[in-house]
Amino acid sequence: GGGATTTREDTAASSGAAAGGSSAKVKVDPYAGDEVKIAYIAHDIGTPNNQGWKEGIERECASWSNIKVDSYGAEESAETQVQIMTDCINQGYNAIILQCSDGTALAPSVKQAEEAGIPVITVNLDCSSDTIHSALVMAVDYDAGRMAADKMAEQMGGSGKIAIIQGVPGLERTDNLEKGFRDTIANYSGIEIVDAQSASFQKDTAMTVMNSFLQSYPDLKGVFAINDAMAEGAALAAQSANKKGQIVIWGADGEKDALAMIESGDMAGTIYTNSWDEGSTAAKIALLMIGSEYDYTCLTATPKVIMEPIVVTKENVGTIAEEDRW
Amino acid sequence: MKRMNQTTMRRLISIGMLLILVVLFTILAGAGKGKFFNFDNLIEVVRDASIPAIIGVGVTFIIITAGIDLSTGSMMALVGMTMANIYAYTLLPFSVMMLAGILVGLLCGLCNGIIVAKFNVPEFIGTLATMSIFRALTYIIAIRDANGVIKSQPMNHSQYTWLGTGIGKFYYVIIAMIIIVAAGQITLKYTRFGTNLYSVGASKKAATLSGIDVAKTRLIAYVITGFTVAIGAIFTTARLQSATTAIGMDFEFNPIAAAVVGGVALSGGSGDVIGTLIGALFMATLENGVRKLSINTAYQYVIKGAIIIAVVIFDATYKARMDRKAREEGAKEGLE
Amino acid sequence: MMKNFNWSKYSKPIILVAFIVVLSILRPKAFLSLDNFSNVLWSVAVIGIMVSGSIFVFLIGGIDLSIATLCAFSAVVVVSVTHMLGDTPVAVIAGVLAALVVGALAGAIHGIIITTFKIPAFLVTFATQSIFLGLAMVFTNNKIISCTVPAFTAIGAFKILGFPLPVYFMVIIALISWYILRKTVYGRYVYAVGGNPTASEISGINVKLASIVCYVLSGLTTALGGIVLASMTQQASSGTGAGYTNDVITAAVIGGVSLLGGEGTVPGAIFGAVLMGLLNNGLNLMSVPSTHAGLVKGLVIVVAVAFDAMQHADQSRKKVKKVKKASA
Amino acid sequence: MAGNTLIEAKGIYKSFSGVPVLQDVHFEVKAGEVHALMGENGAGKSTLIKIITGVYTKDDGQIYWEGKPVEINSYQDCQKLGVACIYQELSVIPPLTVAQNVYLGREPRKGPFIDYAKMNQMTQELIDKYQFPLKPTTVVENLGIGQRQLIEILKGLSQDSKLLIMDEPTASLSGKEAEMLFKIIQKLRSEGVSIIYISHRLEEVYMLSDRLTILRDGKNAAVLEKEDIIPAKVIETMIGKVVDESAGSRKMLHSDDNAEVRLDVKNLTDKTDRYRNISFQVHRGEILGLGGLIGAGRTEVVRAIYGVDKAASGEVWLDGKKLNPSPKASILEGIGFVPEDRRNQGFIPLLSTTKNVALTNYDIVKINGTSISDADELAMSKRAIQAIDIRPSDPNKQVGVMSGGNQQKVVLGKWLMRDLKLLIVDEPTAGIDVGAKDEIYSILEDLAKQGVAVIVVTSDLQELLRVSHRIIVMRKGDIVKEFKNVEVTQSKVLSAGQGVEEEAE
Ligand SMILES: Nc1ncnc2c1ncn2[C@@H]1O[C@H](COP(=O)(O)OP(=O)(O)OP(=O)(O)O)[C@@H](O)[C@H]1O
Ligand SMILES: Nc1ncnc2c1ncn2[C@@H]1O[C@H](COP(=O)(O)OP(=O)(O)OP(=O)(O)O)[C@@H](O)[C@H]1O
Ligand SMILES: [Mg+2]
Ligand SMILES: [Mg+2]
Repeated sequence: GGGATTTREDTAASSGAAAGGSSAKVKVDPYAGDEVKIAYIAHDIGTPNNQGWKEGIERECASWSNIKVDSYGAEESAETQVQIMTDCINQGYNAIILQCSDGTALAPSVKQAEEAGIPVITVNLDCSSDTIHSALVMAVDYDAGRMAADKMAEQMGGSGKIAIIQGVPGLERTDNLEKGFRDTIANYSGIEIVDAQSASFQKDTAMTVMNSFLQSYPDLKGVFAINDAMAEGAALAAQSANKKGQIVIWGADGEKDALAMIESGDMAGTIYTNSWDEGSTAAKIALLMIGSEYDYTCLTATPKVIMEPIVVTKENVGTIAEEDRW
Repeated sequence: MKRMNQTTMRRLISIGMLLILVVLFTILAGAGKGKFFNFDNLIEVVRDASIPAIIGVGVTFIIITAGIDLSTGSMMALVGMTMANIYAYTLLPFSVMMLAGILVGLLCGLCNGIIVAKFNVPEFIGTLATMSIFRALTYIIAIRDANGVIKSQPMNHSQYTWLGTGIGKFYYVIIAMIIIVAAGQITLKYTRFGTNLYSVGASKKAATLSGIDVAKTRLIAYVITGFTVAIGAIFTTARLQSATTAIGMDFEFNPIAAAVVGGVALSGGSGDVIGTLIGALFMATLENGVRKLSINTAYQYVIKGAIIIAVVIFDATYKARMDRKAREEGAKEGLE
Repeated sequence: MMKNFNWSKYSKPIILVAFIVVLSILRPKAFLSLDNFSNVLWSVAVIGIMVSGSIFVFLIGGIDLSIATLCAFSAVVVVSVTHMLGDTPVAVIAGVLAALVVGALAGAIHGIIITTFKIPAFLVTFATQSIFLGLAMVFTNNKIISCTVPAFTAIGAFKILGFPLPVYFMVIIALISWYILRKTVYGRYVYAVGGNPTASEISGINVKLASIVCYVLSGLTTALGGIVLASMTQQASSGTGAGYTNDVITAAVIGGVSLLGGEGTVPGAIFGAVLMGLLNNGLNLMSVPSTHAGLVKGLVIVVAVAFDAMQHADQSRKKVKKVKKASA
Repeated sequence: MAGNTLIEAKGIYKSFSGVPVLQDVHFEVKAGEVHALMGENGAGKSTLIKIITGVYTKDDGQIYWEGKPVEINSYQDCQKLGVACIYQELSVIPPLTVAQNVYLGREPRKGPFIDYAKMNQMTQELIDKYQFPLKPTTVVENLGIGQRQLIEILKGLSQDSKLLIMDEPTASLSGKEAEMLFKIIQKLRSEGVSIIYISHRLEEVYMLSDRLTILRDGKNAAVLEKEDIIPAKVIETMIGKVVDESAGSRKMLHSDDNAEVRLDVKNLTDKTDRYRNISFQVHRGEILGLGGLIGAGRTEVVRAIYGVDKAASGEVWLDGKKLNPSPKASILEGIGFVPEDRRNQGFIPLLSTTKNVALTNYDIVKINGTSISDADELAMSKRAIQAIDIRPSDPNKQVGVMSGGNQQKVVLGKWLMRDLKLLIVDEPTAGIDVGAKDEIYSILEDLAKQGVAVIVVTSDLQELLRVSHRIIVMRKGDIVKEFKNVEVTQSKVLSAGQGVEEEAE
C-alpha cells in the first residue's frame, strides 16, 4: 500500500491513558546503596551491536555492587519482546533498557512499564512518537545515511554507478538509513543507484549478492551496505574478483572488523557509533531515573540523547582507539 | 477400557511433567512476588502459551494427517497486514476488518491445502514455499510512509485493542484458547471429520479403501489451520496494537513443537489437541522459567534444549512400556 | 518417439537447462560467463557439502533441524581453536579437526538418542538446535570472532582453474557420498532402513548402528560446511549459517529426496542445491526487489516440485492409448 | 436362485506405468450368487475389484449396475450403490478402535457428533452375531493380523449391501475362523446377497462358488458354471499346467528320528508368557510343521529362534553349537527366516527385486574393495527370478507394486541364494496362487532333500498336511501334540489346536 492513511476517531483511548502516573514509583536510591535491578532487553542478543550495548550497560553498573543487570534476547521477534517486557514489569525491575524490535509494536508495553513506575530507556530506536517515556538514546539513522552518501559521492568523484545491499525488508532503522542515503545521492546527478538487493544482514549472502552485482555491472563504482557485516562480505567478494580497492564499499555500524578492513583498504568507509558508549549512557540515565522525583507524564516528548554518528574513512580510522572498537 | 486407562495415564504423565517443571522453577527461581511462582507470572505463562496453542489446534489436525505446516508464521503476518490496510485506509468497522483477516487466513490455508493435497507436493517443501510466498505478499501490501519506506501500522483504537487485554488478568486470548481447544478436541474425538483425520494419518491407502476422501480431509485440515492462524493474528496484533511485516517471523516451529512435545506423532495418526495445549504450556513455562534463573542468555539456550531432551526421553521410555503392555492385552483378548 | 520420452527420468536436467536458457536470453552478458558460473557454484558449495551428508539422515526418514546452529557452533570451534593454538597453519589444521570431531560427536549424540529411545528426530534436533546455539554463544561470548590467518581463509577463497576450493570440496564430498550410497553395502543398508526398518532388522541389518552412522555423517558435513563458511566469511559467530537448515532441506526435496525416507539420490540433491543457486543468481541478476524475491522463489519451488509429482502420477495415464491400439 | 445381472464390467482396460494389467476384461455377477474370481498372482484380480469399487480409475470400459451404466469414481460411490468390499491389503486403521473401524465413514450420529455408545453397541451386536473373538473398544494397533482380517470382514458385513466383495479374506485366517466365514457366506447367499469371492485356496472356491471367472495375464480366460468347476480344469485354465491338489488325509512322510539333529530348541520361554518351555528338535532334511490356531504363539517362538525377539530363557542349538540368536548371527550361521507379515516385515517396498534379494546376501555378493559388483548383484537376482519364477521378471521392478504372491517369492528367493542349514517360513503361502504354492512346496522339499531343516508355520491345515514330515501343534503358548509317522487328518490337528481331545483316538 501507499498514500495517505485514514484517521480513526478513538475517544476512549486518549482519556485515562496516563492515569496511573508515577504514583506507583518505588522509593529506591541506587546511589544510596539500595538493591536495584535493571533489565536490558535486546532485539537479538547474538549480534555485535547488541553485545556492545549490553557490555556498555554492564560496565557502567559494574562499579556498584548493589546494582544487578539481567539481559534478555527476543530472538528478533516483537511478540517475544512484548512477552519479556510484561515479564520484566511483573518481576519488578527498577528500570528497563529496551532496544525495540519494532517501535510501534512495543509502544503499549513501554507505556505499561512507565505507568507501573518503571522508567524505560530505549536505545537506538524510538517507540512510536506518541509514547512518551523516560529517555531515548539513539543515533539518527536518516542522518547517518546522508553522511555516508556525501562522503561516498566525494570518494567516487561525483559520478558512477552504486548498488545497495539491504537487510531484511521492513525494519525501521535500516529503512531510514537507506532512505537518507538515497535522498542525498539524488543530489548528485552523476551518480546512479542501479540496483538494490537484500542479503538479510548475512555476510555470506552479501558475498553472493556482490558477485552478481559484479557480473551485472562491470563498471560498478560503489556499494553501500546497510550494515558492516554485509559490507565486509561485499569487500571479500570484490577482493576475490581482483577488484580490491577499486570499488568504493561502505557499511554502517562501525564494528571492529569493518574498521580493520577500512585500514587495509578493502572497505572505503563506515558510519561508526560507539555501542559501548550508547549502552553506558543508557545505563547512566536509568540510574538517574530510578527513584527520582522526575515525572515523565509532564513531558510533551521523550527526551532524546543523540549519539552523533561518525563518518569513518581511511583518513580518520586511526583516531578510533583500540578500546573503542567493539 | 484398558486403552482408555492408558491414554488417561499418559495424559496424567504429561501433566505431571509440566508440574515438575513448575516445581523445578519454583525451587530454582523462587515463589512470591517478582519470582516464578505467583499468580501474575503463571497467568502470563498461560497467556504466552495461548497463541501457539490456538494455532496449534489447526497444526495438530494437520500433523494427525501426517502433514506439517511451516507457513503459519508468515500467514499470521499476511493476515495482520491485511487488517492493517483496512485499518489504515478505510473506516470499515472492526468486525469487518477481522472478518477480512479470517478470510485471508482461510484462503492461505486453502492455498496450502491445494498445493499439498491436490498437487501432491510434499508438505514440508510445499508449506516452506508458501512460507516465503506469504511473507513476500506481506511485504508487497505493507504500509509505507510518504518516503516509500515500510512502516509498522499502529492499530491502537480501543475498540480493537481491548482484545489484547482481559477481564483483569483473565486475558481474552486465554478464553479464546480455551474455546478453540475445546472445539478442536470435540471435533477430533466426536465427529466423523476427526475420525477421518486419524484414518488419513494412519494410512492414506487404507483411508482411501475405507471410502474416505483423503484429499478433501487434508485440505480441510489446512483451511482450519488458516482459521486458527487468523485468530492468532487478531489477538497478536491487538496485543501489539500494531501490525508489522515481521510478525510471526520464525514462529512456525512453535505450534509444531507444542504439538510434538504434547505427544502428537509427526508420523500421523495419533495425538490430540489437549496434548498440544499441554505442550504449549510446557514450552511457555520453560521459556519463562529459564528467564527467571538470571543466567547468561547463552546458557538459557543450553538449558532449554537439555530439558526438552530429558523430558522426551522420559516420555518415550514410558510410552514404550505402555505400548508393550497394551499389545499384550490385545493379544490376550484375541485368545478369548 | 517423443511420446515415449521418459519425462520423469529427465525432468531434473530439463528444468536445469530450461532455467539456464531462460536466464541466458534475459541476461546474456552477466549470466553467460565462466565467472558467474563459478560464483553460482561457489554460492551453492556450502549447501552442496551439507546436503551430501544430510541426505543420509533424510534417507532413513529422519530430519535435522540443528543444521544451522551446528554449523555455527563448528565455525566457532574452528576459529577459536585456531586462535587458541596461535594462528599457525598447524593450528588451522587442529581447528578443522576439532570442528569435525564436534560435528561427528553431535551427530553421534543425535543418532544415539534417537535410536535408543525411539524419539522422533524432529524433537531431538529441535532441542539440540537450541543447545548448539547456546554453546556457540558461550564460546564467542556473543561476539563475532574473526580469523584472517591466510592458511584458514584459503579454505574458502583459494582458486584452482578459476573455481574456488569450496566448489572442489562440494564435488569431492558429493562424490564420496554418492559412492557410499550407490556402491557400498552400507549404502544399500541405508536405503533398506529408510524403506522399511522392521524388514531391515529381520534381514540382519544393525538398524541402530546404521542410523547412528547416518547422523554422524550428517554432523560431519554440517561441520565441514561451517568450517568452509567461516573461512569464506573470515569469521564465526552464533549467527553463522542462519537459514541453512531450510536451504539444505529444500535443496534435498527439490532434488527428489523424500523426507519419509528410502528415496533420493546425491546427484538429485546436488541438482536441488544448484537449482536454488541459479534461482537466487537469476533473481539477483534480474534485479528483482527483495520484497518480491520470496514470492518468485516460492512459486518456482511449488511449480518445480508439483511438476515432478505430476510426472509420477501421470505416467500410467499416458500409455493407455498405446495399449488400446496394440490390442485393438 | 441366481437372478438378473447385478453388476457387469465390460471392456475394462488398465495399465500401470505403461504395463497393461487388464485388457478387454469382461466380468458379470448375478443377483444372489457367489461368484469366484480366480487367477494367478498378478493376474489382475485385485485391480479389477479396485476398478469396480472406484479406487482405481479405469483406462477404458464401462460398468453397468442392474443394467444401467454407472460412473464409480470413489469408494463412496459404490457404497451408495450397495457394494461393500473387503480388500486384500487390509484397510483397517490401527489407531482407531474396532468399532470405529467397522463403522468408519458411517458412524451413527447424534446431531453432528458420533454416538459412541450406539456404535459400540451395534458393533457388539455384530460381534455376537458372528461370534468373532473381538471387543468393540480394543484399539486395533494392539491386535494381530488375523484379528485385523476379522475386523475387515465385520466391516464388510456391517454394511447390509447387495454385493459383498471379498479379496482373499481367508489368507490370514486359521481353519476355525475360515469355517465361520464360510457359514456366513452361505447364509448371506440365502438372503440374496451377491458375493465376489477371491481366493487361492481351491477347496474353498469349489465349496462356495456358484460361478467362476478366471483371469489370466489380465485377460478373460474362462467363465465356468457350477457344474463345470472341475479342479483339474480350473487349474489348467488358470496357470496352463496341471498341479496335483489332492490332499485331505494322508500318512505323514516318514520322519527319521535317527537323522542328525540340526536344530535343538530347549525350554524356550517368553518374557511376557506368550509361550512357555518350548522344546523340540528338527532333523537334517526334515520339514517340521507347526500348527495351531491364531494366537497360539507359533510366530513368537520362531521369531525367538531366529533372534528377532529375545526369549527370557532357554537355549537354541544348531548343529551342536549353541546360538546367541540375533538376525545377523542367524544368517551367518545358515538360518533363513520368512516372516508372516510380508508387507511390514518381509521386504523393502521402494527397492527393486535385485536389491531385496541381495539384502541378506552381501557376504556372498562379489565386492571389489568396498564397491559392490553391480553385475554380480544383478546376476544373483536373475538367478532368484529364474529359480522361483518371479513375475514381472524385470529385476529392477519395485517390489512394492508387485502382486502379493510375487512379493512372497522375492522374500523367499533371497534365502535360496545361500547355503542354509535351517529355513523358517511363517505362513509361506498366504495369498499365493496354486501354481506358486506348488512351486514353493517343491522348493521346500528340495531344500529338505539337500539336508536343510525346515520349519513351516501355517494356519492352512491342508498345507500343513501337504508339506510336513512331522507336525507339532501349539495351543496358548504350549506344545500340546506331536504327529509323527501316523495317519493324520485335518480334524485331528484342528481339535488338538482347539484343545478338544478326539474320542476316536
Ligand atoms: N498400484 C500399482 N502400481 C503399479 N503396478 C501395479 C499396481 N497395482 C497392481 N499392479 C500390478 O498389476 C498387476 C496385477 O496386480 P493385482 O494386484 O491385480 O493381481 P492379483 O490378481 O490380485 O494378484 P494376487 O493374487 O497376488 O493378489 C501386477 O503385475 C502388479 O504388479
Ligand atoms: N507385532 C505384533 N503386534 C501386536 N500383536 C502381536 C504381534 N505379533 C503377535 N501379536 C499377538 O500375539 C499373539 C500371539 O501371536 P503369534 O503370532 O505368536 O501366534 P501364531 O500362533 O503365530 O498365530 P498367527 O496365526 O496369528 O500367526 C497373537 O494373538 C497376536 O495378536
Ligand atoms: Mg490381489
Ligand atoms: Mg503367526
